[in-house]
Amino acid sequence: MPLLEVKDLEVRYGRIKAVEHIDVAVEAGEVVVLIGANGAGKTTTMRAVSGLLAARQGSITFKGEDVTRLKGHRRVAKGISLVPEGRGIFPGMTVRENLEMGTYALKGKNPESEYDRVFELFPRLKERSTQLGGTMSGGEQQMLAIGRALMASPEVLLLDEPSMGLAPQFIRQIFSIIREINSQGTTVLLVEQNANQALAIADRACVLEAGRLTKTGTGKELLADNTIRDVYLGGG
Amino acid sequence: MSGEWISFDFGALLNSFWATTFDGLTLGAIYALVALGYTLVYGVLNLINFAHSEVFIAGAFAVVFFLSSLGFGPSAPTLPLGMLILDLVLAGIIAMVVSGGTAIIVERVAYKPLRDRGASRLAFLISAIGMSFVLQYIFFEWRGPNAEPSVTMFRPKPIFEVFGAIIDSQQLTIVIAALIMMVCVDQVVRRTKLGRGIRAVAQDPDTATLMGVNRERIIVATFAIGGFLAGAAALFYVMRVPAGVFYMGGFILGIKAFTAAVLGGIGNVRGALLGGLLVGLIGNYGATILGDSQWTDVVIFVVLILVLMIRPNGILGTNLGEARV
Amino acid sequence: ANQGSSGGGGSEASSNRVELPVQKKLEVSPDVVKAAGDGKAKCDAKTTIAYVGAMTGPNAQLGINIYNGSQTAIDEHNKANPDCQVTFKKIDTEGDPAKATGPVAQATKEKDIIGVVGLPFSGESKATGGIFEDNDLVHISPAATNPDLSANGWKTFFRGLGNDNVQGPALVKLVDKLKAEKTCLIEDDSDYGMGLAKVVREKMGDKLVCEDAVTTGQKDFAPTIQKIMDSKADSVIYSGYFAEGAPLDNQLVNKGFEGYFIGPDGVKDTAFVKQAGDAAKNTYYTCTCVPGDLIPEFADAFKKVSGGDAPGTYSVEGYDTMTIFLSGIDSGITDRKKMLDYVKNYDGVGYGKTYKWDDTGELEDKAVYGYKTEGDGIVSVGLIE
Amino acid sequence: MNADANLTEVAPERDIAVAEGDTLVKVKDLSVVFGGLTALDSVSFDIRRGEILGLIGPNGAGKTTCFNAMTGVYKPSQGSVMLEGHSLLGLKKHRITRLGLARTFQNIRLFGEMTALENVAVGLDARHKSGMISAMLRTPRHYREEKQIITRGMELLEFVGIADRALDRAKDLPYGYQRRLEIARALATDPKLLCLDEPAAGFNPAEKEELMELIHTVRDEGYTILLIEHDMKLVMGVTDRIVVLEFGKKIADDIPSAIREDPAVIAAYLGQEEPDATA
Amino acid sequence: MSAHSPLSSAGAKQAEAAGKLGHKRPSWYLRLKSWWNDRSRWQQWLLLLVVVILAYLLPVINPPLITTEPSNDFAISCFNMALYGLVALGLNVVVGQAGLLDLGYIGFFAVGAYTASLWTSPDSPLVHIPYLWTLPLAMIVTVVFGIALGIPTLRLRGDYLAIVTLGFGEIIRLLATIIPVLKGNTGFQNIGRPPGEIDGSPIFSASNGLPWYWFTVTVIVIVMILLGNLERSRVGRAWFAIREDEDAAEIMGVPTFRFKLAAFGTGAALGGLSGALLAGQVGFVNNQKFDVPTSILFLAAVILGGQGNKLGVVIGGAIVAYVPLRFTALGGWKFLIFGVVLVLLMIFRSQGLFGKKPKLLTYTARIRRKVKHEASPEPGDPPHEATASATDRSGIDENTDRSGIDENTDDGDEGGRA
Ligand SMILES: Nc1ncnc2c1ncn2[C@@H]1O[C@H](COP(=O)(O)OP(=O)(O)OP(=O)(O)O)[C@@H](O)[C@H]1O
Ligand SMILES: Nc1ncnc2c1ncn2[C@@H]1O[C@H](COP(=O)(O)OP(=O)(O)OP(=O)(O)O)[C@@H](O)[C@H]1O
Ligand SMILES: [Mg+2]
Ligand SMILES: [Mg+2]
Repeated sequence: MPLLEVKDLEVRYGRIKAVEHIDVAVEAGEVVVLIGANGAGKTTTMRAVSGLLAARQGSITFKGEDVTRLKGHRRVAKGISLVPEGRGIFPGMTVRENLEMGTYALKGKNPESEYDRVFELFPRLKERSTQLGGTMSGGEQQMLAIGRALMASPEVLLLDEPSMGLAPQFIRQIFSIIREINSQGTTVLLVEQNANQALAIADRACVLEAGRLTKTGTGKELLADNTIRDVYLGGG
Repeated sequence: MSGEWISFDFGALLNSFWATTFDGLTLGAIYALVALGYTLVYGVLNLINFAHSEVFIAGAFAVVFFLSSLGFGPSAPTLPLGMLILDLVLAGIIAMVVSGGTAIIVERVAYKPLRDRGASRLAFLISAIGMSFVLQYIFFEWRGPNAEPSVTMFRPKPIFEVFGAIIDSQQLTIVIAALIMMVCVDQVVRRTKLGRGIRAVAQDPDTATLMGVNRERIIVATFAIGGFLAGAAALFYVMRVPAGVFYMGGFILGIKAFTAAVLGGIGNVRGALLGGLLVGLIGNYGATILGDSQWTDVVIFVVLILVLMIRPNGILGTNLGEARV
Repeated sequence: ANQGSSGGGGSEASSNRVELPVQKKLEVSPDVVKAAGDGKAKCDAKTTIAYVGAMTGPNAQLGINIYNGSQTAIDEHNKANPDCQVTFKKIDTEGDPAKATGPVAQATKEKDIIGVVGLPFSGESKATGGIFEDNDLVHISPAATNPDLSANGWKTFFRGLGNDNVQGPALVKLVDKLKAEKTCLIEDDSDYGMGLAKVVREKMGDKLVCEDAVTTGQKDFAPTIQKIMDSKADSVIYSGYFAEGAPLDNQLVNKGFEGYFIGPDGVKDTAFVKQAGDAAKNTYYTCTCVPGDLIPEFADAFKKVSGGDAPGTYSVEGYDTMTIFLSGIDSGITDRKKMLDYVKNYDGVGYGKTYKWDDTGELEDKAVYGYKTEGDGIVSVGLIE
Repeated sequence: MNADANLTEVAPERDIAVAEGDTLVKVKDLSVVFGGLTALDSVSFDIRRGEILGLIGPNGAGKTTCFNAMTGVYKPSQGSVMLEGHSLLGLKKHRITRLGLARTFQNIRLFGEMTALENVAVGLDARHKSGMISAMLRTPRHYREEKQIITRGMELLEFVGIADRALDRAKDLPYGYQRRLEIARALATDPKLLCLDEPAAGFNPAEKEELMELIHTVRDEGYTILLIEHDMKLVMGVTDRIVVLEFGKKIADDIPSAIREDPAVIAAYLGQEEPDATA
Repeated sequence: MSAHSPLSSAGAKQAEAAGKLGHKRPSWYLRLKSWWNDRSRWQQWLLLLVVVILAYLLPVINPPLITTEPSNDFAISCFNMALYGLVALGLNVVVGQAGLLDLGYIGFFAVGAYTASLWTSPDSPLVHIPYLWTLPLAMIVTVVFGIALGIPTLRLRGDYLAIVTLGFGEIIRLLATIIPVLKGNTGFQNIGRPPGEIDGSPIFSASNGLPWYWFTVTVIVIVMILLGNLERSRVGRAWFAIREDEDAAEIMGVPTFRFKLAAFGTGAALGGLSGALLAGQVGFVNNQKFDVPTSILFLAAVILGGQGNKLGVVIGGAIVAYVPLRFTALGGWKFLIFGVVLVLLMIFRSQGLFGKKPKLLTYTARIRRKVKHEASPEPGDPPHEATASATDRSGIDENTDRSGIDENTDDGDEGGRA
């Protein structure tokens, strides 16, 4: 049984249908990648899975439990954590307080070791631990957002374009971090425009087009797919 | 008044400086408690809870009803101190419950449905104003235009003298109790999980949800805390201003409290405290220097404008808007 | 007038306070004109007298006192005169000058209305006096006290009570009677309060040791109280309404003030006593109104209309002014012009005073009564002048 | 000003005091300090008229800060920014825009409730003169300007390729369209220098390709461009010259091919080239 | 507030509501709108003319049920409604168009009323001028006040501005009490009126609401035309942009401060004009009623009508004035009911009754033609086309409704000159 399963999902904004008939299954320990052009509905799907948007139709199950009607904050407590598009940094909190928010759902404890782990991954955050989140540079905010999600040690980590706005060197680092946390047992659902690198680490991948799922396969399969190459991999 | 309509008499202030100061602080403590309610709700929802003044006056009505049902009346009762304190604490608790309840009702009726529909900020403001009207005129229809008969809890007794000014038992009770409450709230917001939740929801409601913050519960809790503080303020208000409980009583005090919150930097808990005390002081000083109580509000608003010109986000407020482009 | 003997000499200590004795009885003149008339009146059933003034809003209580008084008169009249059933119409202004023109224009437009009881407040009277004038509709205000009102040259304006120029000196006289030496004058921001204060200030002379002004709606008076206490005054004249007067008196006494608190008719309301609580014990009042509760037959009839409430401030005036119109109708008047003439030339005794007007519409009888707090009520201490 | 016949109006005749290839903007010793942090440390570079200058550097190097200091959002603690020899320091933001410096935002900041065309109109208005009276009484100038908005506004939208959604609310547009609209709106102000802050963020490679073309076309129209971007393929493919920042300091300033080989830049920013698949 | 709401048990229904509700029209509105759009130009003009004539005739027709009599003279009530409409129109410039929250608009209204009083009432020591001159004078004076308030405070954002304006309104009211020449509660009597007599009695009298009403409606029509012109111009666009994102507007070359000041001044001028009109009609001005609750009522009028829509806010103003006049007998209940209505309205129609986005370009018809003409995809178009826009996928096409570009010229401001 998949750890996280999305079945026949449909989400609307008002009367506008953003996605429909989305089926994604993520097995425990996998890295699954969603790719698709702008406006294809990737973010919408992620937000629906994490409970920020309501499913109009379809179901979302996590560890066999139907969470479709569960509120967002309850899903976090169950172990689903999203790094949102646009980062979602609390602008008026310091870097450290932002990280601390990552542990909000954890009952009581506030493990120093988690901070160490994050600071080790992102030394810049340690340097700036008292700077206000809102004044960090674009890339720094992205680090903070990922670091914050890691603080919660989620079972499934949803990442919405984590490489956006990062310097090339850093993008590579992010992908190795993703692999690392995955190898430590965290399941990852990833949305990426950087399809080359994403597909390289993906166990499986799905292609979204205009709100519908058009292709699924292993990372390798899609990497080799010609049409995919043309559009998402930049012919490279 | 006759003659010159404006004249400055600093001598008058010097003569009674300390007495004016202590009194301003007492009044300011009440403003600060109410201002906290504005600031907390503003902090979490970014909106002026216009109905907060009615939340406050609801508590004041509760205090009056409860105390008069206990037999408190126009003259100070002759109760043993312990009994008196017990009665007052009970009255305070009831006021807090009533105000807190009213606050939650306001939230559920006037804000929650709008939030669910993603209404604009102005819509919230108008809805709050509507709710404020509703509550005011419920009180009006129920109790009429006149203030409630006064209940006297105790006659203020001089306790000690500072710089020639007498500080009485009433002032002392109000200031100490109010300060304790404000410190508690400050600590709650700064140190507890609830406080972190409040700040998170304030800054980014969606991301707060992603952190596992139950936004609805945080909002209700914030309104409730604001309500509790307003209830406490109501007890002190009735203590100090016995014939001040009537349907518009909240509105009049509410504007000052709100001014206090803005002066201190709305959204900032310590700012509300500072702003409250300042508004109390400024009003008293201004009225004394200018010779008429009629100047009180003019002076308060002029100072507000001047302060905001120098610090556009209030004394302790920070500006996040321009942080990044 | 029945005055009490003065007590001891000291002024500050409450034990030495002068207590003016309570007036127990009000002599009602045998000639008093009552609404019932002779019972043989005949008139058109459409004949209407209107009350125009506050019925709702924050100032409604005064209006209610008045139109209940008028209603008492109408009921009495219509019961006694089966062939003359006068219609009584109530039109609400909320006591607000900006809102009053609509209702008044409406009243003047309805031709059946040949006389108006109202308007109670000076502001709205100022705003609308011209409309009455343009339409030859006579109106008798049972409560507006601003002296300027009669200086407009309006021929249709009459006042059923003494104006501030009458009450102001009475306040000063009351201070004298109470043997107070140092007085603080506190005024509010109303036309009424400021007008009265002006008169008091002129008459008071050296006794005036401090002054302050407060605003409508104010409930906390710390700076004012500080000022009064600093001045060591033994009496305070509060020139305004009870809504601010009550908390002021209460806070004053809480701060240890032991002198008199003296207010005009705007303060004289049982609500003042309730709100000021024990503090109200120090309070004396002046009023150009007649103590209606000392007239048992009126008080009883009034209670039937009001649902049990005793006559309040200006209830008697409401009755008396209505009675004047009713007697005019009974005498066969059917139009406005004649009614205007009738009122202009009227000379009759009412429950409390004689109604006869000078050219400007001011009453010639300038009776002012003194009152004081007793228990949780207000009782008359008799005529002051 | 340029050859392309049917798009002549996109880059209208403007008086630019400097000739092609000469220094249009001079950034000299620019420093910005936040509290104790020196986000920009004595950075100097020139932008020549007609070129596409890339501004790259690791995250937090100070690129956006440099933009902000140039466009008047932040007050530099030291240094100067000269446009055509005139200092921009201390000028109000809208003045700087009118003088010829336009920008897009790292996080899209469109007027969401306005249509795409209206968004562009706001940009065009920067060059318009009609005020209250003229608008209220509808003077000929008002009509002239309004007509211009329609023709030129539509041309700009067409130019960036989103004319088909000209009448849709900006916030309803797909992400890519919004990015393009930002460029159109900035172009509408008739900039002498167009500053683009990570215009390709969130684009997939195919979309980046198109954007690259667009940037080229904009330049060919006669605009000068300053570009911040992390996508090396795009930067290398489109820029004429690149300035590299690290920790607020300039560490390199050269043509792309030289930058690619610069060891300091590789260490600070690019990292070791390696095949993606094995990352 | 974020447009998204977190998930609740309401589930799908809520998602439906999220974000877009403000722009969902009830079907009557849609139907009316499309019906209107289907009329030809001259039909629209004719209909507008009929509506305007009906508006003028309203007090003469004095429709039963709608009338405020016998409590209030209907013509005077109509004048009050029109006056509130004018006030709302002015406040709408500040709040609805430029997005500046002004809780002290009553202050300008008061300044206007006092200007008229000071220069016409015999109670004032100043030189007296004919009443009609006080109207432009009141506008000038209030603009000066507006600018004097605006210069130091317009740097403030959102609610800080709101409280400062509220303070300003209160200061004006209190100074009217304190400064002796303003005569506090005593007030000014016999304020001037426009000239003209019939049979020896003045046309414009306090008791005759009709001429006042016609006069005010005429003012409203003129103001609406002028404001409509402003709206579809650089100024209107600048205001809207400021409301949307002030920083971005500034960086796009909009001198935001100047335009905010312009909005403030325009609003102030109209507030002053309304105040002077009130002073003239009542003939008496004192310090009452220039209070915060009335100021808030003004704001409620704007939101109720639908900020941004000129005709809408005028109707909003009229409703706010009408309800208490019609239901005088209800006493305090009418405010209670009013409060309930406000809350319900914000819940179910937070854009107000007639909320819509204003049109910001002058040549509305021309653009549509142009866009239609050019929308045909070209060969070189990017593949965005393929990813399909949100609206393309949606079942119902709301685009035309939202675009803000319609053929009609609702206020009749264009055709006359174009
Ligand atoms: N709040 C909203 N209101 C209305 N429509 C929306 C909203 N958010 C997104 N959409 C529309 O829903 C569709 C899917 O958007 P979504 O953000 O999920 O795309 P995406 O695949 O994440 O694109 P990107 O690569 O740009 O992040 C788009 O057409 C978008 O215009
Ligand atoms: N208002 C501020 N207060 C404090 N520090 C700031 C402020 N603004 C920027 N900084 C810091 O200055 C540095 C430079 O930021 P800047 O935004 O210019 O980086 P950048 O080069 O644009 O990076 P990115 O590529 O990540 O967007 C960063 O370390 C950032 O944290
Ligand atoms: Mg996305
Ligand atoms: Mg940046």
